[in-house]
Amino acid sequence: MTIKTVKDAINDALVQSFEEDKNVILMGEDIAGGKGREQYQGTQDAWGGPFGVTQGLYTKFGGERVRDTTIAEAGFFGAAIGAAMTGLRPIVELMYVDFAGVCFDQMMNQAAKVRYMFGGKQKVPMVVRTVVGAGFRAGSEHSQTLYSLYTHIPGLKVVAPYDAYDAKGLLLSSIKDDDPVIFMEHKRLYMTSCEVPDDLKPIPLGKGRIRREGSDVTIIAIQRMNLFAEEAANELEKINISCEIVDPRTYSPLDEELIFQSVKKTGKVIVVDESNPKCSLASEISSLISEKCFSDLKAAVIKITAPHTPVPFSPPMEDFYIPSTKKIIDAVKKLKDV
Amino acid sequence: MTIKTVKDAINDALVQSFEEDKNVILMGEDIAGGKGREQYQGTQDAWGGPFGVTQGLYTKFGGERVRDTTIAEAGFFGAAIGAAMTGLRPIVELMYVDFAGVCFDQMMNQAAKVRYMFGGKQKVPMVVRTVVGAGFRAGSEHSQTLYSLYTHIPGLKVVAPYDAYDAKGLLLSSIKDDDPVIFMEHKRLYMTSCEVPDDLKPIPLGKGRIRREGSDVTIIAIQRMNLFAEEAANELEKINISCEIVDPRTYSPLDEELIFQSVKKTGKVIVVDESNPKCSLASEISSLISEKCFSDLKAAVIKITAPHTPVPFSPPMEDFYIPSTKKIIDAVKKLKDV
Amino acid sequence: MIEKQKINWIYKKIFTIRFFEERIKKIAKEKTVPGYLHTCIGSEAICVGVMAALNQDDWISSTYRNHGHAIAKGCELNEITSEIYGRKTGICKGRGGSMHISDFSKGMLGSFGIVAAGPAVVLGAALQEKINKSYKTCVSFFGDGAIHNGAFHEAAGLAKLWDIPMIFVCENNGYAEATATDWHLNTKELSDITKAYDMLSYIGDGNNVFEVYDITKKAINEAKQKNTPIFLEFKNYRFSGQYEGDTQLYQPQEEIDKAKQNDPIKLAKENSSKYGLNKNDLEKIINEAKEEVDKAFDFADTQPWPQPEDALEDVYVNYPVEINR
Amino acid sequence: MIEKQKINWIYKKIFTIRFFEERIKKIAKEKTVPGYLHTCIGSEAICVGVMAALNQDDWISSTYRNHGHAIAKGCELNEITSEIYGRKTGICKGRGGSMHISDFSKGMLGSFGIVAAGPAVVLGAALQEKINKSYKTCVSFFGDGAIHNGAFHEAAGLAKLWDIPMIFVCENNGYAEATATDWHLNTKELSDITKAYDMLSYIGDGNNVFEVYDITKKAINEAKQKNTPIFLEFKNYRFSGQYEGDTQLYQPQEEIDKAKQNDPIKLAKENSSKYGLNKNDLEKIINEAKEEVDKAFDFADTQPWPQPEDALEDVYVNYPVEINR
Ligand SMILES: Cc1ncc(C[n+]2csc(CCOP(=O)(O)OP(=O)(O)O)c2C)c(N)n1
Ligand SMILES: Cc1ncc(C[n+]2csc(CCOP(=O)(O)OP(=O)(O)O)c2C)c(N)n1
Ligand SMILES: [Mg+2]
Ligand SMILES: [Mg+2]
Repeated sequence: MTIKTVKDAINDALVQSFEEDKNVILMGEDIAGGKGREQYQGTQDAWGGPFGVTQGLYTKFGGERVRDTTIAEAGFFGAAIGAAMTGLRPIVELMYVDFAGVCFDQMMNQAAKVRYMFGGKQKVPMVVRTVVGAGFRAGSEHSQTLYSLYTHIPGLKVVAPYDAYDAKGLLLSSIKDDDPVIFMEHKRLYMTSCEVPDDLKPIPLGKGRIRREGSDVTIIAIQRMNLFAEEAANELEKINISCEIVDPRTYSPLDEELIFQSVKKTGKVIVVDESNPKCSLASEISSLISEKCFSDLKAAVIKITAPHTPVPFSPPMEDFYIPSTKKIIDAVKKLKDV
Repeated sequence: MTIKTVKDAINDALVQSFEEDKNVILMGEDIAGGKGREQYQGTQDAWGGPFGVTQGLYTKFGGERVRDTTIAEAGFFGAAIGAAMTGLRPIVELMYVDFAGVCFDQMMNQAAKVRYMFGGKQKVPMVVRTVVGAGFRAGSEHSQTLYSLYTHIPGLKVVAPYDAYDAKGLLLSSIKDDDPVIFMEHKRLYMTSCEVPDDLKPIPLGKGRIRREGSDVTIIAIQRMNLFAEEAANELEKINISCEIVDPRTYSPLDEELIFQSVKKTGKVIVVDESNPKCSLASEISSLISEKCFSDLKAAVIKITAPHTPVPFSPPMEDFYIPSTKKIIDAVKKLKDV
Repeated sequence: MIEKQKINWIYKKIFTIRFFEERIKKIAKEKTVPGYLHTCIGSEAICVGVMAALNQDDWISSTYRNHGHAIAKGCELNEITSEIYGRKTGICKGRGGSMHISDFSKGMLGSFGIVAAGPAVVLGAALQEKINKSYKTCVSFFGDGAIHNGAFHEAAGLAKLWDIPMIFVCENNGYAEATATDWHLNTKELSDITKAYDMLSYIGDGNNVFEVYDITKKAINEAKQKNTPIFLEFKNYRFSGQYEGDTQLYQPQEEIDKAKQNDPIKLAKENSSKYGLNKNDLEKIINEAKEEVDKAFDFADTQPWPQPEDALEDVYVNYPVEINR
Repeated sequence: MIEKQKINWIYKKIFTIRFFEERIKKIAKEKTVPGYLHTCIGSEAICVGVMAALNQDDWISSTYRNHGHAIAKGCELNEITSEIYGRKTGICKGRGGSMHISDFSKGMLGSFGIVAAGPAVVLGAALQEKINKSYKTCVSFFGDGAIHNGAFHEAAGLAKLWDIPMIFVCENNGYAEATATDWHLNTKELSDITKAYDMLSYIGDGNNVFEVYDITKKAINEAKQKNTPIFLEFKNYRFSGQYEGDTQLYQPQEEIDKAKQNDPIKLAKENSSKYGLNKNDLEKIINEAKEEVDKAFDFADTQPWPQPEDALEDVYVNYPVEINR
């Protein structure tokens, strides 16, 4: 049992997967960093991606398996698909999920559909690791989450861990999984830490997690929103309001049963998602609950999301944009009074 | 007053817009068709896009304004953005919405965000005309709708007419609109027709339409689903069940008020959308109603959507995939009994 | 010298493809075959010439215009036809249709409907071959229209950078939909596009199956020897429209007439004695090809439709939640 | 011969940019400036040399590394600084931040954070200029890393095909993030990439502001005369890291030392007498530049923050529904 940051937990899962299966490879921009073709000199592993998550892999596993790419996402995502189909287990890095648009076709029409439309003979065991989230003062094009774009597409799996434990366990599973998985890492969570057993087993995709048991209100928290949900629950506990926090952890497949159970218990639900609201994951979960737990609901589900705007840069505006602990507390109080 | 097909109504709106405003231009693959650089010979206007919608425009307005492009959607979508910013009103054709992925970045990060992230000094008055929809036996990569991908993105407007009247009126508005608009044409509706006044005024974006008044159940029908909703309503009328059909027509902005009014009246709602279910427009509308009309609802909102699969090719499977009149009838009956 | 067996194989395939496409064109006119059909009349020599240089387990990718590639790569005629008809026994269980005919077990990575999606996928397969040192040949087929697309460029650049010995096969059939190739060309030759990557390229007569075969075979050897991708441009003519039903008004009659003189089937027939086939041999092959095609269509006609609920299968290898809602 | 006024302008701008970037680097170390900062130490000559050949109302696009372009294009220093600080009076009202500094009224179409997004946007502006026969010059700035991206290729191909006289300016500063340019190059020269489009290209010393100016001016004339796009590659060195905070461990010290000998500011100073500036003139310009930069930072420090709810504005020109939910 060791305390690990999310960043290190991900690195651990990568190393372990590389060691366990020689078919695992990694492709992305500057993931080795500072080391190009053999004949040139430079400090190896200077980067490991912009957040240093893959540092050390190049040195350990070499340039054949840890492959710096050009800024050609459509190219290397396509390559990952072909490599996956023919036996490798490629992991590709989309440096920020905001760049989803330059290689969305590869995920939507090839990775997701190859198996289905060619009659089930093929599989595409690839993982896209990508970085999501606001709160970094990174502006409109480096702060999105875009969970729903990928969750909408049949054939893709979508995973978004909150803590280091889940990050490691879910990444191990994602790499072993035979379907294409989008693994979303939140930039504001990389340096957060928790206990992670050294021999942590893979955590199955499609299984959510009750982060806190409670009886009055269910808070369904999407990735980083678990932080605020926890803060809110702590505050609310002081005034004797008991919150249950459900972290779905994987959005496709979604652990509907776990959600329904909690809703049955509390009858009051808040969904917190830092994404834009329309056709969001929050909308999906809210509509699912509203339909399937209609008679259990004592009040309307409340969604707390970002507004329908791009992510603004300036701190006061960005802080306003992101759902806050206060908004959750207010919503819970409102629900409690129903 | 003339009977027009959707296809002709769109062509009319294009011609009218070209005549009214010299800044309107059109770019797309094979939209002129058969006429390349001047020095070559070929039959002009042989194509007008794969559905012949733009036929005649090249002859009328010339190659400077009606511009055949290479298969370079990221390139000419980007160009449309720059042209729009500097004074033109470009219309670009995405031949099938299924190709959204090859130029999604241009829409998501440039067209949608230019105004916001550069401080409100710019506008991007462009229209993307695209073809959506299943039921054409066109397989997994030529049959999607993908309404929700665009609706999710702040900064974009999303329009999807059902009949020729709306097609013309909404396209006129979209071209005059100062924001980027995705105008979605359903391939199975092109040859359907209705009366269209020759002097039809632009129909404002953000205003839905009650296609049928009724009192028992509200059916919110997304684009082609209006057809099945109407068929279902006709059937149900025979057994004295009265359906109200709401066609939102534009998904961003969405006419929430119109929807709420209908829900207030009936208390029972079905949303029909041929898209995949997760994070869909149907989820969005269902969650919106469930939240905002909680106490008006007599039963859970029912969503009728495609399953979470790509669009299959073979007729029996594709017919199963698409929501049907029967499914709507069954759902209404179920609701009526509540 | 090519072995007798390969010559027979080449002739058999080239006729099979032509008959197959003619038959499907006819049926498309007479009764409704569901969906889009993109036939490849005029491409037979490219399909067969390239595939003659490959092994069964080498990898290829194709496009919506894939019937010829599928037949040449060894996919079962019955299954192809059944797929086009949308039947349960189709090569993709009826899920793909004409645009997505593909059989992984025959070395087809897929027939992609998105222009220029294939090259990068093949790049990945070739990367895998390189990493696993198994060195199967990897070929991506695409059209003259695809070279303008960014996805092609990204794949080409990475293939060169990574020293991947894959073969890019561009079928320059004169048209991308209704757009003539030269209306959109910036360079003298289409294959000049490879200069951006300092990539080797060769141009061949796409109507001459033996020339296609020779060039491809040499290119494969050279690519593997030099550890480098190679781009092949084969020139031919798209006698078919973009799809069945296309009026083809944009194709001038003189152009078509001129192209007919180099029809790949005509050339193959003319060359047959040179390759040791006498009239009888040829006739025998032609009849066999015809018969097999006929049988496949008869087969498809009798095949059962899929169950509606079959639509729900094969989305994932493993998905622990109902997808039917 | 360049007019005296332009020479003064060039010197003023080149120093302003350097001082600005040095100041922001310092502040970034001392206290927290919100967000990412990509400074352009080493690019001053390219920014200023190109812009010296443009009119105020000509169009450019830039990237996340835009401070130099913005300053050279005439954006207000106060507003730039305020934006970087996230203040209400920032050039983008605090919505963009350092990566998106841009002022449409100064001819900046935008500073795009997505690599290679700019060229196509500029292509569109240039198309508009062509259609409206107003012929403003259109320039897209991008880096050596961008040439591998499909979006660049699509824009380049269309620009050539459509005879659009836009200028592609590639700043080859030796690195794309941690990747050295030549580690990813397939061709001898980066600008060989244009051979795919048979596009004219010129290579210049990006450290010499007068060479940059000359080449750009000539290129603009040639492009307009011949109705064709032109690609300019200016070679320089990225003294800054990818962003402030980058350890730059991958940049060998010898390389940096060598590059310092060609520092654009050093060269400009050495050349000053040749361009008719004596020591006093130069000092005066330097002092002015310093002062203006200092003032801008002082200004920004005093500026108010935006209101939180300002986040909700300017998403659309017109949206009839509340967006705050
Ligand atoms: C990304 C994308 N854009 C547009 C299309 C529509 N489309 C299908 S085929 C085609 C022309 C392709 O021409 P070419 O590459 O020459 O192939 P050919 O049909 O001649 O074999 C186009 C534009 C598409 N399928 N994918
Ligand atoms: C499509 C896309 N992929 C990746 C990135 C991440 N990224 C930002 S800058 C950069 C390197 C760009 O290098 P270059 O074009 O040489 O510009 P420079 O920073 O040297 O000015 C990368 C990969 C991005 N912004 N957009
Ligand atoms: Mg072609
Ligand atoms: Mg660079």
